[in-house]
Amino acid sequence: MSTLDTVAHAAQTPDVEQPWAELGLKSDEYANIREIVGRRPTIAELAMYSVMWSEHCSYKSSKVHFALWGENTTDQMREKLLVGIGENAGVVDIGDGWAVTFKAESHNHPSYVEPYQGAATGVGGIVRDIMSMGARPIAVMDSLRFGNLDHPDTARVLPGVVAGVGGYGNCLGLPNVGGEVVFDDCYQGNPLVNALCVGAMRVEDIHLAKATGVGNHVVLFGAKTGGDGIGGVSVLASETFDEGGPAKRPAVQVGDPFAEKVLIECCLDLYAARVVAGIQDLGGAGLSCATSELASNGEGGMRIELDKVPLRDPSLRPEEILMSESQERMMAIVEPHRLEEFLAITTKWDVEATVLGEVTDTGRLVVTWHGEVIVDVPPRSVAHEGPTYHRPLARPTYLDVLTADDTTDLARPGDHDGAGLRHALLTVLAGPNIADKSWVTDQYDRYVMGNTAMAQPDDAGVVRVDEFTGLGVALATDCNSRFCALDPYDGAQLALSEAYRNVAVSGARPLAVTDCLNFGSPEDPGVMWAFRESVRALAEGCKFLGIPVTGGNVSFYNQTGDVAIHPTPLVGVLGVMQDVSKRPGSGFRTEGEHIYLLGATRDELDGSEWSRVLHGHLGGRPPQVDLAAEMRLAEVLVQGTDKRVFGMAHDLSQGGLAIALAESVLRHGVGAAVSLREVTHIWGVSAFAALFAESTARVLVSVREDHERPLAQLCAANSVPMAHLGTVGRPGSGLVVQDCFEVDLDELQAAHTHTLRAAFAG
Amino acid sequence: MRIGVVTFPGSLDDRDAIRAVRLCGAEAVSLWHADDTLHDVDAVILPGGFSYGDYLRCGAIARFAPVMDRVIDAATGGMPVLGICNGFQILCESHLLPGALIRNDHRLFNCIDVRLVVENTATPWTRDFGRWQEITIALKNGEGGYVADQRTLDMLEAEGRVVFRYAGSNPNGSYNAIAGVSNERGNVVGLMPHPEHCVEEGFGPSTDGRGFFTSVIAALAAGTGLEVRQ
Amino acid sequence: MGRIVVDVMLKPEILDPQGQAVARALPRLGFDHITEVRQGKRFVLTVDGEVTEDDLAQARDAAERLLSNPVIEDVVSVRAEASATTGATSEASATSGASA
Amino acid sequence: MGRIVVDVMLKPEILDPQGQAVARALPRLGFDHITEVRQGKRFVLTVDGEVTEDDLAQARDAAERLLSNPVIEDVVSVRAEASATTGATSEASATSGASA
Ligand SMILES: Nc1ncnc2c1ncn2[C@@H]1O[C@H](COP(=O)(O)OP(=O)(O)O)[C@@H](O)[C@H]1O
Ligand SMILES: [Mg+2]
Repeated sequence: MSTLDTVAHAAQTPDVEQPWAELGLKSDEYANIREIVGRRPTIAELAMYSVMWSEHCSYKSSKVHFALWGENTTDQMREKLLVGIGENAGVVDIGDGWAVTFKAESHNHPSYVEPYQGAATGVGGIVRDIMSMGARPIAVMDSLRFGNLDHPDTARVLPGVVAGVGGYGNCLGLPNVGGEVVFDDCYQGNPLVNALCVGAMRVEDIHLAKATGVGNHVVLFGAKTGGDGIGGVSVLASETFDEGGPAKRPAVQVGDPFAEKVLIECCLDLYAARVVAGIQDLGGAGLSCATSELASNGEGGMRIELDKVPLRDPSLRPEEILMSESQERMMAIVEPHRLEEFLAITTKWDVEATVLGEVTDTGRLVVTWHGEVIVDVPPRSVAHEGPTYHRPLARPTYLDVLTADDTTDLARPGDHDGAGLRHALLTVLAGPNIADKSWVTDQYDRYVMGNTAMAQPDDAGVVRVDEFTGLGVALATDCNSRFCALDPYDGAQLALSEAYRNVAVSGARPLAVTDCLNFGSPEDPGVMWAFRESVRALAEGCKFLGIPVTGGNVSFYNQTGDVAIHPTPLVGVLGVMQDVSKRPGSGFRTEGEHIYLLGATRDELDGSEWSRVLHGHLGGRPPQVDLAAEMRLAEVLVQGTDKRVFGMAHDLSQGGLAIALAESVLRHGVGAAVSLREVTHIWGVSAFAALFAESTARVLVSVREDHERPLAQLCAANSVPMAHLGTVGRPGSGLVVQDCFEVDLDELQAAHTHTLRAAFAG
Repeated sequence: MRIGVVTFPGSLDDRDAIRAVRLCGAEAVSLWHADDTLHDVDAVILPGGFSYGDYLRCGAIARFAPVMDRVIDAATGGMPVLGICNGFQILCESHLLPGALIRNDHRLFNCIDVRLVVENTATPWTRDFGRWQEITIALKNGEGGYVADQRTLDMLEAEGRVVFRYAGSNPNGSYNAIAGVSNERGNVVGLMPHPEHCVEEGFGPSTDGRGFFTSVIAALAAGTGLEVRQ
Repeated sequence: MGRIVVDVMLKPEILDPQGQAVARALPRLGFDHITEVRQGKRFVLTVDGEVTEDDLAQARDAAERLLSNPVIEDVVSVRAEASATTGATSEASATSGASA
Repeated sequence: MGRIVVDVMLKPEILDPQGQAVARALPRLGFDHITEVRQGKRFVLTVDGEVTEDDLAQARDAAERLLSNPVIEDVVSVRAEASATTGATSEASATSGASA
């Protein structure tokens, strides 16, 4: 038997030593908690504050910089924003009464410890965020970053992560419509698993995480609560005077996608029946988070009988129940006269639902355990008034050295060195970051729901929202962290540019942004400076583009020893399209179509894929950011798609024109014959730079002969430069770069597909 | 013409199957796993997905759903029944179709477009195809390897009950490259690939899947398989 | 609380891709004695109180009807667990140093 | 030919959705004695000749390193199979009437 640390007991025993440091609290934070509660906290209160005030839940290091989002959001940007930053996910209006919600989240560390379950529960968590807005989840994406392809740990982590993303998402019946797979030594020991989910709903169905209505029921429903994810807080067990010693608590959460699928359908039935007054998913910090956030956002008070929580493991102690991160659970606020209907629906889906307590207006979150009060705190102090740090920032001095070490001295093939250019193409094409990712993406169901108009390997995921009109959304996630390493401000804006361009090239008008900011330790002034630069860059970039940031996620401490990952501010852009069936797609299809390069090419090779793959080099300045050019280009792409001008359209990014051409040939096995003459002439660059420079705001398009004129007019009207490259070839033909080199389809294919299959097959 | 689509907990492609039925011109009727009636449908589709999470074995738990007793009765009586992917697995677990589906030989979930040869056009689900016609259909599963003992395989081959065979490379190690089979009478057909994902231009790899649904509508119109209307 | 263990294996003539994959990986890790691997399932069923003959009969029936598919699998064993009270751990220690 | 049987189960504190799904299905089939189900893996490893101590040591090592994931699973048993010659069937018949 053990003694229960009640509020009354805590008041009588002010001097008990408490393990605040082991729980990750600082001494002033602990003192602050004592002040808030007016005595020493109970064990359960301490547990709640410690998880809710952690970096992960409280954003204590990043919060001060988030003012930049608001400062850079104009009224015009707010127009389409139905729900902004601060809720579980932002919601945007896409017209015709439809709203979409989307958000990205990281599950980096858990995926390193247990790749399958870590990645699986990452998907599960972000899907619940989307569900909690009242939406039906309609697609997922995953952005993955690993260490060196040849490192044995990559062979341990990658297959598990991919199987986990697939295992969970496939079983939920959500099409996976895109993402990234990136290899870079900087992620060795700190792989990144960022998952994104998008959901759709009618505007009037938006739900919020608010506990309103005094006397309303607080209902926990879904899976039973186990000891998942609380391994780290086993320190508490020693504080509870337990005689048998702490039971074993797993540090990893295990997901049950089937339970989540049922929960999705159950929630949608509940929403349709209008029996939910407020709803919150249970994710990080479990019940601590759900109860305090709901109460804090609503009437301000709540009373919970914690002993009513259905348990999978009866040995769990109250503080453990409060912190458990067991998956597949939701919390709803239900009006008393709706409860019966609510429970009838959960019963239909065989989902366990339990009334835990009620909404109050006392301004206190009160938790009891078999009638005794173990928590009595102001919920805002737990959920929203955690500590805030102004961490020191400093631009690292090594950046000067890095900037100076540019690519001018690296050996480049000359204009007449066809063999050298050809070799460079095939080498870059086979490099792990450009190589075909189908070994990964074939493990994801992209067809389920029947609304996928575009997915891997095209530039963006495109899904239909309204079956009858064809209205839909496009989504892309991007970040080239090499550019961020060279310049975090420009790098973040380049990530934004690329995601924006990928959405536009699929024919959709960019509308809103989410992000997932992956960085090293916030206690390192260099990391913190890069973080600030990235947030500022995204906020200012979004303002320029006129598309708001609707939400996101921060992941710090992605570092080994004092070596941090490259700044990796993942950017997700969402666009809207009136008729998704008009999307052009990224590959050559029709022989004889004319191929054009839109946009300006400069001799920009620093940080490029060529410099990485052929020279193992990283230094210099990233390509020039030109958001105005991106906007003009997007206008051409959106209007051109609507008028069905394009046969295909594919954006240029890593590997430049050379890789865009090769990918467009490989997409459907239809070749092309091009000449670099116009490009080199107009832009005054070498054949090599024409092929491998990574200048932004460029896309490759093909048009039928009778569409050349409309294209030229569109480009002229929007001041988008165009250069004629050549024509689409026969099915089965390869790539011909006149006066330079030729590669047949088989050789292109072999170079492209071999790398990942060789590394992971068998 | 009423075609029922059963939803089990964990069914995923039920809404797609309903859409396919509708687009091809029949009335789609949602059937619930706990129903003990088939609501007067003329044919039944068991859709793809992960019924009961695919835990234990794919289809093993769904097979004991109350609605399956009605489906089994109806199938035995001659009603056209189509099992797609998880539905195929359920039909095998119910012993309405011979054999079983096991983990793909490469052990990975695989979402690819496959070519199939239609080898039997005498079933109500394939009569609109040409014999030996090659069609392209989406395949997506982790446990799609068709296995059966040699005697069963010989029987299926001899009786022409291999309805679909993978053309080109075998994507999952299925014995005899079998993608789909029928029961003896031909009214019950199961296959791993997903015709319901191949009915709309621009969504899915082809529109070859329409043939499944137009076939059964034609068969029902012609009076085939109406013997046991429930 | 009693426990019943049910072991199910794929029939010998059925392809076992998982077992094969394990077998292929073993030599790479330096395990060269093992020539073949088959992977099956092990179920641990808990019943209230001691395991009775009746419980075992029910378990056998469940093993045949639900836990295995006779087309591809054999139920190779249904038995009460040796030491029923403390569960998995006791079984581990009862056998020869599993966690070598 | 000798055989070694390796049993691997999820750690008791780890959620077992598979076992749970089976447990929920049992009452519907009329099996009401069984209160909980956990599902694990059973590997049968074949070695040339009789099973030696050395083989067992290798199997134990393989069980820890390859056949189980120590983050979520326990190796609950590694043992030579009772009657080594005829394999699965012999074990079945050695236990109480599996194919009732
Ligand atoms: N990098 C970011 N950019 C913009 N908004 C962010 C960012 N990180 C977090 N947010 C927002 O802050 C709020 C709290 O984040 P979080 O705790 O992750 O939400 P949740 O509780 O739903 O997991 C959310 O609205 C989220 O969108
Ligand atoms: Mg949330």
